[in-house]
Amino acid sequence: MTASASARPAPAAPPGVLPFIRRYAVLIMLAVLFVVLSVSTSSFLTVTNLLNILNQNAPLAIIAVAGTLVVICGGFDLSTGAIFSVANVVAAWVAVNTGSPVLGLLCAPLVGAALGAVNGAAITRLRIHSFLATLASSLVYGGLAVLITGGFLISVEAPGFTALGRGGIGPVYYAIVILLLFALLAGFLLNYTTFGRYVLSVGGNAEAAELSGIRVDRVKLYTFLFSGLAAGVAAAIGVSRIGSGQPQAGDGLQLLAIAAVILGGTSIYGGVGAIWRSVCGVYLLALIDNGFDILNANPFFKDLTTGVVILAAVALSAASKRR
Amino acid sequence: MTASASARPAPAAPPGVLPFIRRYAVLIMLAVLFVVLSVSTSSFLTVTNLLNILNQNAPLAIIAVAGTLVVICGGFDLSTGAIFSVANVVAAWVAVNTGSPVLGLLCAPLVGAALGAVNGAAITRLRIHSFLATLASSLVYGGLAVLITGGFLISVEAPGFTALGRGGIGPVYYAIVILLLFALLAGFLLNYTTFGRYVLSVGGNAEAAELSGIRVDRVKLYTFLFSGLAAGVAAAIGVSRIGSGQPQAGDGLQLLAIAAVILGGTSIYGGVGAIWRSVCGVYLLALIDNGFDILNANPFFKDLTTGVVILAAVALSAASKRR
Amino acid sequence: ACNSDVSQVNSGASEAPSGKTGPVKIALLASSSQNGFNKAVYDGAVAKAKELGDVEVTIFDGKFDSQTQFNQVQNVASQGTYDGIVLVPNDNVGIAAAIPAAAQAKIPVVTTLFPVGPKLTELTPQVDGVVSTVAADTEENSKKLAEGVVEYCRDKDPCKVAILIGQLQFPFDNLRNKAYRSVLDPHKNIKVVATGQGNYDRDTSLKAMQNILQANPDLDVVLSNADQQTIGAQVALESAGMDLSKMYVTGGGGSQEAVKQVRAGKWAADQIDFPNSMGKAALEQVVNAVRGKPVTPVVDADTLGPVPVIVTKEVLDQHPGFKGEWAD
Amino acid sequence: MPAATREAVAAAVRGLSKRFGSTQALDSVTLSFAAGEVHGLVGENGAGKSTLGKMIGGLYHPDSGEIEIFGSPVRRWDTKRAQDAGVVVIAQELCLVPALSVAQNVFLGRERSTFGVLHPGLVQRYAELEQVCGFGLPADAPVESLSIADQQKVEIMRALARDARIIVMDEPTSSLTADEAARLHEIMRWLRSRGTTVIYVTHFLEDVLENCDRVTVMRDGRVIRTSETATETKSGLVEAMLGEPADVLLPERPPPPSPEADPVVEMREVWSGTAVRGVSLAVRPGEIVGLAGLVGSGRTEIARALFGCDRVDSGEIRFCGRPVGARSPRASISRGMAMIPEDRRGQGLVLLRPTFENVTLPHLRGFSRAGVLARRAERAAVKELIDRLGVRPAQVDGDVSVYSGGNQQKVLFAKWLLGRPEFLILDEPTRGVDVGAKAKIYQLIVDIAASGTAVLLISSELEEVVGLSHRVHLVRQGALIGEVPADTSVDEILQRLFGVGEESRGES
Ligand SMILES: Nc1ncnc2c1ncn2[C@@H]1O[C@H](COP(=O)(O)OP(=O)(O)OP(=O)(O)O)[C@@H](O)[C@H]1O
Ligand SMILES: Nc1ncnc2c1ncn2[C@@H]1O[C@H](COP(=O)(O)OP(=O)(O)OP(=O)(O)O)[C@@H](O)[C@H]1O
Ligand SMILES: O[C@@H]1[C@@H](O)[C@H](O)OC[C@H]1O
Ligand SMILES: [Mg+2]
Ligand SMILES: [Mg+2]
Repeated sequence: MTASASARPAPAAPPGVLPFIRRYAVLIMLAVLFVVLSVSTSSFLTVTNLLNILNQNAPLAIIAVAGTLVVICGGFDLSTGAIFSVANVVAAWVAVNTGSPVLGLLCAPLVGAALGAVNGAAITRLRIHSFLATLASSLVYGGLAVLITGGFLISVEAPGFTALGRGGIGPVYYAIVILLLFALLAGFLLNYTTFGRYVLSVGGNAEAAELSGIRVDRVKLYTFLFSGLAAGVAAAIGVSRIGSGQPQAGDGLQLLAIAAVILGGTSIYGGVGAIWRSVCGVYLLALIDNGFDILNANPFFKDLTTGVVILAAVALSAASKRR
Repeated sequence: MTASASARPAPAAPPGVLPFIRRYAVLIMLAVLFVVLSVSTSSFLTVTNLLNILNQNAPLAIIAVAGTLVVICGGFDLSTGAIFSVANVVAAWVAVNTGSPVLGLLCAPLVGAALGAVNGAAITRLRIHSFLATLASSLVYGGLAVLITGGFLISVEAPGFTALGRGGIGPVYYAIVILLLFALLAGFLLNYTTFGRYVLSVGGNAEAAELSGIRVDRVKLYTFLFSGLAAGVAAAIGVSRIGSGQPQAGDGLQLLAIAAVILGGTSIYGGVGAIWRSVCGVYLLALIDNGFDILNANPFFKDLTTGVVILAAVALSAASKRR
Repeated sequence: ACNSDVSQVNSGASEAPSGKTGPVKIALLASSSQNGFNKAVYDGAVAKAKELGDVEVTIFDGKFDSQTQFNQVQNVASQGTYDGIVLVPNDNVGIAAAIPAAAQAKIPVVTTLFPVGPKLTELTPQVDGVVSTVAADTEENSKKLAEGVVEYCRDKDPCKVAILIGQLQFPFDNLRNKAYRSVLDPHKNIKVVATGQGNYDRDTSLKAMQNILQANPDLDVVLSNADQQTIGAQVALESAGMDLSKMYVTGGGGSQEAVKQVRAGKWAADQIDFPNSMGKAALEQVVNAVRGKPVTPVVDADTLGPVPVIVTKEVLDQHPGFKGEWAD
Repeated sequence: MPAATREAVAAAVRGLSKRFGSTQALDSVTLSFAAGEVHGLVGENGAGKSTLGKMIGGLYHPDSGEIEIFGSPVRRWDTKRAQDAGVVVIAQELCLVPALSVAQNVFLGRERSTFGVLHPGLVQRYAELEQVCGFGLPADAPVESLSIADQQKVEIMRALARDARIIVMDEPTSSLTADEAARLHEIMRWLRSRGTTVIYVTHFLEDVLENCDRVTVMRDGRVIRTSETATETKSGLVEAMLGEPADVLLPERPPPPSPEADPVVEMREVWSGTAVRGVSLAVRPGEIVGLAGLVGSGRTEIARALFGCDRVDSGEIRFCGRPVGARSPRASISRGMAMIPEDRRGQGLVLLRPTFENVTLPHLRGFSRAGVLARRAERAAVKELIDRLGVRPAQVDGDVSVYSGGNQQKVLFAKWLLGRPEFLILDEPTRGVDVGAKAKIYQLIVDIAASGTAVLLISSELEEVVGLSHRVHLVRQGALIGEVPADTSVDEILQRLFGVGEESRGES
């Protein structure tokens, strides 16, 4: 019976350089890019620039953080961009029509969570794949956002409306603080709560989770709700920053967020992943953007470079992955 | 499109109405929409309009047809839009610089196939998931397209360049003929050749396929090559139709194509699916577009309607799926 | 409010001790770098920079995304590398929120094509930091374009019009559409039978026009706000066997192709933009602001070129040398 | 049903029916399970045992009929409610969360928490449970790194962790070795002593007779009879299962190959990864060579190295006297090798594809010209083969995903018999297969060898290995520790496998 106890140490991080590289590929790429930019130009490594990068991408990072839970749970949320759009126009509309900026901004997360819950309900009730379900719902939500505004944008003049997006605690923008809280919350949920355990198990093997008495549908629904909530929070920051709600505000965010999650190294098949990975993914993409801007590089090469960096990161993380 | 594919959809087909609905959901939705449009307006059910619809969406359908093989094989090609862009600017460039429209148009499929092969090689050599690999390569290819044109559009004056896109056999556009041939070819490949069988089995269980002596990597590579080829063929039609190559010509095509494939009912997990399904998926979306234009309906509602129709089709195909 | 803004701008400019004397670096924030119109703005700016000497222009890719551009303004403002900004805004309202950062860093901003701020039709700088607007009155010009349609339709009843608009969710397209309708709708004989979204894209417009023709084979007018769209529509119209010279087809933008088509009598009219000249004018203003020289708060873009804002074949015949300032 | 009325009834089903497409999996089943009994459930593959178990556990919903748990009828039954009511199922197909650790899997859904925040001390809790089970699995190893057998133990522990009052164990011993199965039986007795009801589905009739209080025989979705095991015999059970008397003896081995015949396949001092350490063996035409070892001893890895799935670090593999060059499953197949892997569903079958596609997959070149399939020939060949092997249902385009285990296994045999291999590796060929099918598979193996094919047989059922093989290699920790002749007693083999004394190297 002793012989049977031998566990195979396979994916559990055997020592060595390659496994380390494989595991921390996204972090390594981030560090490399950071160093390269720091030595290339003196404009990069300044407090303002770094705070700007963090701040500018905080809404995207917030969405990616929540999206990580969705992906780990085996899903895909293609509607976060559209939810962002709806939430930001609703926030602006409410702020304008009630005159209360606080009420307006509070509406965004609520609307986001509600639309996320609708996604979750559709996916679990109708038993349809989240990829297609959220693709469809993103069209519906996007349409809603346009209808709410009639195609125009809603400018908010109410004083204080922009405090959330533009203000901060000392030099640190609120957006960064919110992202930090959000990432900590999600990380805590994933690693220290039953909910997180269930997310991991539903994504890892939904049938096994079901067999263990876990309400698979409910867990999935919550991940989509959380993702919608995140999009709503991001929208609150975004709309407050810009000072106006517009129906196409969230266009394309969903793909960036998913790209960042997967670039970070969270498995597209679900079951494994980490919050910090997605945050790294977001800021890896952000550094490329920022680098192009401050290095005065030809923007024609930006997409190409981004593609190559992604490939490099992924290839690194797959380095010598042998059967 | 009728004969093109009779691959078994989802496992077994027990008799009864529900299974029938489930199995032919996309066809049923297509028929319903067709009837609704026919009775709503006399402009719909005319030979010209139907030919127009077929013609307009033929490039997308060609991409979706090949994409079906990729999805069945367990992959995802997010780069077809970018390949379309590269192929269409190369075709225009070659036509302008050699003065030969034929040579230009021939280049498009070749470039497409080559870029598709690069995708396939990257995915199989680097062992990275096709979702991320093609996301990255689409950025690279998109960047290439911009570099080739310098961001400008390349107008082709050469006489005859537009024949492929605008001409036809009698009233039937070449694009429709090409789509038909392409769908028949793909259906034939899938159902009547060893290659098709390998695609199905690799998508169904790559490990079992490998243990059965199938060169899994090669099969995957070929599906991506085929997908690239299709994007190139579509680009040849597109560039000829418009008479000019532009670097953003393919933007967004990849998502539409994948949406159509999955909307058609091909499993996102691979292993099952059919060509005709994807063609139906494309034309289901196309009918909505056409309907809005000829009914002069408020375009604000188009996305919303599209989303609802997708949801309905998918919900139908999942109808009462319960153990 | 406008007046006080202007005075602020002027005082701001004069406050700058005497202006910068050394080399000047300008950031040109294009709405997209991969777009012919923006390229023309850039080329114009570069040409002007050469002319002035000691000025360098860098283009930024706004990816047709308001958030991206917002970030770029912030980045430029915080880096201290650039002395001035020329903007082709994606989102004229939202971007206003980023401008104060530039103002704080004493980086003057010149906007082109569209004004910056909540009011779409107010060209006088609305936001602290914007020193000059190089643009035209979109609403006015759209009305002018539509008036040509009214003229053409005078003896036709019904006169069937299809509008091809970019995307109705873009504020300026919405403004254009409303302007068109405000001119067309009072005329009983004019029937707007279709409104298609062309998305500034040939292929999309080709599809939309084919579909529209299906329901309305006897179309008289295609009122399009963008040349790219009209080119696509033209393919559909011609392959449906329609004679454009008998119809009234418009474009917008003043591209080389548009000018050619109007000269050929295929398109009846085009609303002209002068992106290259706009780039030149914008660069001139921004360099003036940097150097501490007087700045013109509003440069009417319609006056920058040799032709009036709405051109027809007759108008162009009087300007045989005019080719259009951009290629798509 | 005297027993059921005498004691408290833990679970009862009445008129339970379930249909899958055209298959009537359960046909009006009425049955009750007494509190604190170990109740055997036997029947052919496809008899409906798992379906019944899954329904009791809330995984399937009945078409009609009702389920009663501790006297109250259940409505809106699902796994969560079932577990809350104390009903747990160990499913037949391994079903664990790969990336989670052993302990996390064991307590999945039963985590201790305050407001959803997990308590520490999972390892402590695990250690307590491990005291009872004695399986010796490390708490924090990810489950995906465990062998199938070890994963099965995790499944068992998971059920025990739920303090269930009714446990359905669906073939829990199918990949355990005899001693591990014995350990599980001990656990069952301990459970019974605590008043837990165990519903024990298995194809090992001896185990039923030894460990169950009562046994129910099922056939074609119906209950044939329920009786006290004391009154049953193995042959009586077999007859009830199959509906006819049947021979459950091992078939006659084919004659041994002549000793001077050249081996078809040979391994010389092969090392591969950490699991195969200096293995040398040879198999001659018509010979059945067995590999006996404890679970995790490396038998599967030896087979994989041989078949070209895993890299060989050193040593030599020879086929028909010549060293083989390129090694891959594909190359092996083209040389005339074949392997039926231990994980039927994971590595053997493409479940989404119909029977004939699975069977012809490796041989498509023979059924095509210029890449175009000759579908008629293909179907005809498959038809002939599945008829010969008795695959049920005998449809060339049957849906293998819902076939019973035995029939899935037959499809895999068909897949390789179609190619007439010169060398066939069988890794656990009868796992989860019913007695009737088992007998047929034994006969198949013997026939294959008799036709001149060399066979390497791996099985955790030692009776099977010693009863069918001409020679048996003993495997321990990746090395061959000796060779024993046919019909060596199981006890002796076990002694040697566990033996601590130095063994002489197995020569071959
Ligand atoms: N999900 C399903 N879909 C379709 N048919 C099914 C499904 N599950 C089981 N069946 C069919 O129902 C019948 C009973 O299957 P079940 O798994 O209960 O048999 P079993 O007695 O457990 O067999 P085994 O001993 O092989 O495990 C079989 O014919 C099987 O093919
Ligand atoms: N992927 C792997 N990574 C590391 N070690 C492994 C791996 N696979 C197997 N091993 C090791 O190889 C040894 C043999 O495992 P294997 O599964 O071949 O045993 P077996 O005798 O076939 O038993 P089983 O009945 O489980 O099939 C085990 O000790 C295991 O630790
Ligand atoms: O190309 C476009 C032009 O046609 C339109 O009129 O204004 C915006 C430009 O980007
Ligand atoms: Mg079973
Ligand atoms: Mg094994």
